[in-house]
Amino acid sequence: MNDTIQETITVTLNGEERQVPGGLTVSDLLAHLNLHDRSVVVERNREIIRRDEYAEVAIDAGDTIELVHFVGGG
Amino acid sequence: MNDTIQETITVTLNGEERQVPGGLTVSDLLAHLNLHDRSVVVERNREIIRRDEYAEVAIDAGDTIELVHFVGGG
Amino acid sequence: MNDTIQETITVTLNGEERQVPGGLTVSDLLAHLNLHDRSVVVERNREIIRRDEYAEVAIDAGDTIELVHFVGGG
Amino acid sequence: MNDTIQETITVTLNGEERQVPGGLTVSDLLAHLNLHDRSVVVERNREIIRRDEYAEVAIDAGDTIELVHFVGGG
Amino acid sequence: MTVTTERLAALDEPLEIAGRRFRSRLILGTGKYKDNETMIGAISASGAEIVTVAVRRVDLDRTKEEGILYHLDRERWSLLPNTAGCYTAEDAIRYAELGRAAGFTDWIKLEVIGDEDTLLPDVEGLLEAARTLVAEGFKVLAYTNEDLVAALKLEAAGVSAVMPLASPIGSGLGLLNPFNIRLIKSRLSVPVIVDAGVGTASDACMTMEQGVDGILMNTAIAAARDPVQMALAMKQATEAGRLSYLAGRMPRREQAVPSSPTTGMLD
Amino acid sequence: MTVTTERLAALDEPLEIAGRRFRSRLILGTGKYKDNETMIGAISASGAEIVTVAVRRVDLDRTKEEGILYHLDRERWSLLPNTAGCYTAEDAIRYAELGRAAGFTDWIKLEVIGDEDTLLPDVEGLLEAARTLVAEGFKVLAYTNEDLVAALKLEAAGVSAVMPLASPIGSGLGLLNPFNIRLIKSRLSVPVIVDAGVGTASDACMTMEQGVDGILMNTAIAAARDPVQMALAMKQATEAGRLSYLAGRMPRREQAVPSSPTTGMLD
Amino acid sequence: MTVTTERLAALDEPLEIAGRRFRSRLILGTGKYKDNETMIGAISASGAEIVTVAVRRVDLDRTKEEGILYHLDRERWSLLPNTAGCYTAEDAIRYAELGRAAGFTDWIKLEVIGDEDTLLPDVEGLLEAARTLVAEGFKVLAYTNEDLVAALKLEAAGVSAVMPLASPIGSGLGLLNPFNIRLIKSRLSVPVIVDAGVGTASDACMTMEQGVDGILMNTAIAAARDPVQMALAMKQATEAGRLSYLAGRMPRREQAVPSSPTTGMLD
Amino acid sequence: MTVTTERLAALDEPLEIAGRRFRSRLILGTGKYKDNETMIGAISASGAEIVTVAVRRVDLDRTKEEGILYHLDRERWSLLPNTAGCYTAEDAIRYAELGRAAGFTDWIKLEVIGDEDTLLPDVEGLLEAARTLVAEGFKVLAYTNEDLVAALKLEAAGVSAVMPLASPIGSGLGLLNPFNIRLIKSRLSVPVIVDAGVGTASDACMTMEQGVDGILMNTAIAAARDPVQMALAMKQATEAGRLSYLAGRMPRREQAVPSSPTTGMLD
Repeated sequence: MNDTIQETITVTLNGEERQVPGGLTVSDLLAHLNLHDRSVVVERNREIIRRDEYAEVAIDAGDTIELVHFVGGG
Repeated sequence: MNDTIQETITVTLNGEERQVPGGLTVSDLLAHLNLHDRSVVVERNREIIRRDEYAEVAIDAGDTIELVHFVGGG
Repeated sequence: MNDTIQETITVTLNGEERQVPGGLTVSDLLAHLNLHDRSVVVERNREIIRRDEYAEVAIDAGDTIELVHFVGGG
Repeated sequence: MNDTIQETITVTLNGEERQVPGGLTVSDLLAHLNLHDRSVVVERNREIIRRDEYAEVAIDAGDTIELVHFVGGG
Repeated sequence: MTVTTERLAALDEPLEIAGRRFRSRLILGTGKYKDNETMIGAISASGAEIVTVAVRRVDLDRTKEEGILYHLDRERWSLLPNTAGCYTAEDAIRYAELGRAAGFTDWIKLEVIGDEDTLLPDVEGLLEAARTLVAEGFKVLAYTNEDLVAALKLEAAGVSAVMPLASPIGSGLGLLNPFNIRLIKSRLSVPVIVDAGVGTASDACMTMEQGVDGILMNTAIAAARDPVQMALAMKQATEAGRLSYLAGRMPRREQAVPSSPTTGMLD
Repeated sequence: MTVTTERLAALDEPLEIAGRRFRSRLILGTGKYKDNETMIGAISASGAEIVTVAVRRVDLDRTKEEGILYHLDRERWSLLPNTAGCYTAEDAIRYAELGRAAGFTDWIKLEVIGDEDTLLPDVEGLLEAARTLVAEGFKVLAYTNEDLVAALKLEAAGVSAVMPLASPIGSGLGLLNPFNIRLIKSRLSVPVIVDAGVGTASDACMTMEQGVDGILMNTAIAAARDPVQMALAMKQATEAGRLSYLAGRMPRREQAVPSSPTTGMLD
Repeated sequence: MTVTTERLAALDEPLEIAGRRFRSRLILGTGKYKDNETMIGAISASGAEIVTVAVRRVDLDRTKEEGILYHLDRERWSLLPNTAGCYTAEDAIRYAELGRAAGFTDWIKLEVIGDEDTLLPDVEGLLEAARTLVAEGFKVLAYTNEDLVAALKLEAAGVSAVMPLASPIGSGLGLLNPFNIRLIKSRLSVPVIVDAGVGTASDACMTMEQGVDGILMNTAIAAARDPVQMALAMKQATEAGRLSYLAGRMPRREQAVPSSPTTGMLD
Repeated sequence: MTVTTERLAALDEPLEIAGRRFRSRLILGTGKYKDNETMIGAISASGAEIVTVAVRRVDLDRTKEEGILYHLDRERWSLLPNTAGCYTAEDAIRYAELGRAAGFTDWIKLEVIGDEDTLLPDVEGLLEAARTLVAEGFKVLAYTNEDLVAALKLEAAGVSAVMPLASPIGSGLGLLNPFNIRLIKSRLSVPVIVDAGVGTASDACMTMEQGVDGILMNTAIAAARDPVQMALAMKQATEAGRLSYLAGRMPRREQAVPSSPTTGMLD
């Protein structure tokens, strides 16, 4: 995440509108949310982002992002 | 039931001590209890009294009398 | 069925090749098969023929005809 | 089993009449039948003979003897 | 009463108990109805020809209250006194004799109960009482366990009918052990009448399909939401089960078999 | 026909399918009878008002042999053609159209079979065919699995009745899954008619006690030792189960409850 | 023997009969095995600590043939003689005394049979024999009907265990009447061991889930295609049923309940 | 883990799904445990080698809360993601892809639910999703109805296992239709694993005795009074049922057969 001043943008994160800094990559976003060390799957605008793309794929204003993981289930 | 004055005697009627006039026959007793027109079976001191004996059999003090009939049952 | 001499044609009747007189209508065919008085449904080349068309619809060589009715069933 | 000459007697052994030497004790009988080394229960004339009596109890003519043991069962 | 019952008469022999013949294979208890009118309505709808009654003390303080005979037309229904509530052979014999002394019948529905919570029979006491009552000339219909050996001994004792339970009295659990009931029926000559436990019409129908001669019930009707309607249902179900037994059911197959022809299909 | 049935008319509303009302809740198949006389006798005894028929080729070599219509009084019984033997939606639609073309009815008992050994339905094909036939104006009575979701989709597709099976066609295994049948009935508005698998009268009685609207059967009657008598048994059992359902059964209790008074016992 | 059994020891108290404690809740019969090697293999695999034996005449013509004791390690298995084949109390008492006289045990599996075809118990004779044998100092384990009242009387008579049947001896019909077995267990203090009728592992498992203290079986193992393997299955099933009873099963629900969260779904 | 399981390895071939082999025939769900410690204890006790997990949103407001992977040792247990909560093929496919993207497995427990109250499967949607996911290279284990035709179509679609239900998810009603389950097993080549509805150990044992390859359960263990103990019971019951199936049960007989010799009786 570069250190120049950034304006915040609005994205839909897990169903809720949230303000996040502009210009983030997926990696940045996970770090920003303290999820960088977690095995989280990222879906951006209904498309799954591969792990090895986290560093390139940018988050844009208006994006719909889903962050999912495994929970107990039958 | 003769009309001379009678003293009452104590009998056990369906499990309860009761005073009844002395010198009664079974027929008298049923009449006395307004049961003469009912098909009631009479047991006196654990012996069943036949209908045709009602007029002769006397009720004595201390007798244990059971008066039973049919009720609804399965 | 007109009375001029006719050559026979071959049709598939209920799955079997059969010779029938040429120039028959459906009505003629049913009569020819002694089925005219029976409530039979006629399918010609996979198309159901309405009763009121029996007199017009002609049977051509090579036709596939199914003649069905109701039988006992569960 | 003493060694003087003995006549045979008839006893009922497990339901069958058998000839056995006279003057036998229960122990003798078991030995005679090659059952001395087996855990067999002896009933004589409907009375169970205790193991420690085998050497004393004599078999008499006409005795009914049952020799039983354990077999497989549910 | 219904045409069906008349047809039944042609299709089935009557039920014969102690030399008397009955058209209905249903025997009804008269207990636990909310009122006498409902009771009479239910008994009528059921087509029953025999009804059971209990022997109890007259209530001396409410002598206006009449016994059940005041309500039951004795021309129409045969009475079957019971020994309900008796826990020993001696008590059961006493109640049986009181019932007979009423002068209507020498039949007795013999119960010797062994346990208050379940009202299950005491086979030992039952056999003792049955032997005595038969010797005294009673026609004994014995309420018993689904116990073949007890049933065989009751028959040997001379009872007029053996009445094994389907499940405990008033439980409505239905026929818990069809195997035992079938077994008992297959081995006895006297009528086998299943007594107690039937809860609904299909229980009655399935019970009759085991081949038994009849059913005795009370609570299933008296405690139904609509007793009169349930009584009619029980009549129908008992007749249906009997007819089905006589008609001979189709064989069960784990393989399906088409009901429509497999030939004559189109190309 | 019987007094009981007349009483039933007072106690129960009629069965309504596709706007038509019927007194009998039993629908009979006409297959597998040893002769037509037995078939007519059985249908008459059953009280059924609707009978199913299959669509098959005329046998051109024995034109003397008449179709079943020669034997069935169409004033008395409504015909319900089926699509038995069809393994695809396309075939089923073809047979349905042929059945309708006979000119008697636009009702169709829709079967789309998925397996030859068990004759179990193909839910996918069934839904496809049902949607098409409803669009073509047929009144569809759909033979289906004891599958709630399929039943809900059939209702949504506009069928006139949903007909889940009790067990495979012709198996006589009875009601294998009462829970599913109860579930389906509880969720649908269109009539639920249990079709196939009933083997004996108690099966029919228990099936009706689940609250369903009717039963369709064939083999249980045709393959009974005495089909006419079994037909009467099935009539009685179906009415009994319906009445029992309406009357409301007693509660089940694991504890016994006496039918005779516990008071008024002697000392 | 298995880790599981060791864990069981921690999870469950031992089975206590007549003051002796056992880890295994399975008692095995020794009859009907095709050979002694199979019998020993099966008993070993089952983990049983008690085995039953019958009392019979020595065959005087084949004295080479040894009794069963020649094969059974008496250090490893406790003997439980039975009175199988006895039809009167008198006979059963005689066989019991012969069994005790063998000098191994004063325990007796008491059978008084009332019917040859079904081998069902004669409750009257059973009670008479039980009372006598208890008075003579025997430890009586009584094979009986699924009859609560008989069970209560046997307990009152002082038997060491009540052993109601699941279904007839050698029938393999399984637990025909779980209700009665549960009932008997709920009312007795002495151990309740289900004897006879278990046919397969799930029968054993379900029987233990009723809360009873143990199971006695013979034919289910001896007549299985592979007796040793079935013996292991029965061991597992008996432990599983016991554990399941102790663990407390989930409540039954006619409504479904998801196993996965209903929240956190995606848009 | 236990000696028994080692013996099992000798007695039974491993369960093979999609080319992988497992010793345990029990698959466990990870939902509804009161805490993670109980969950781990239960899974360990059950001997399961495969556990299911659900795909859900991360809770952004409580990022301390870890996902389940934090608790599950992935060396020890294989993960089987499910599509629980999906009501359309499209949703199920989306969840399946998200599950695969987590990078642990391309296996998916496919659920397409058709009804919220019962969580019963939508066979149409299920087949559509299964065909797509198989084409995408998933190893599909399909939760389905006890519907033979659907099972045959799933196999034809290339699924790795067919998982018919015993009864609705979380109901604990047990194996409602053993006939259908046996039927499905008899006709399929891919493994048949009964999924959902098992409520207690005897349900599991009886289910395995139908010959199926395995059982998937969750609520029966998580909602037991003592989940860890019930997990052990389920392990034992599953092994017992499998062994019993392999050992071959004795024939059922309506006639009794003595376990003790009928010869050698005394006079």
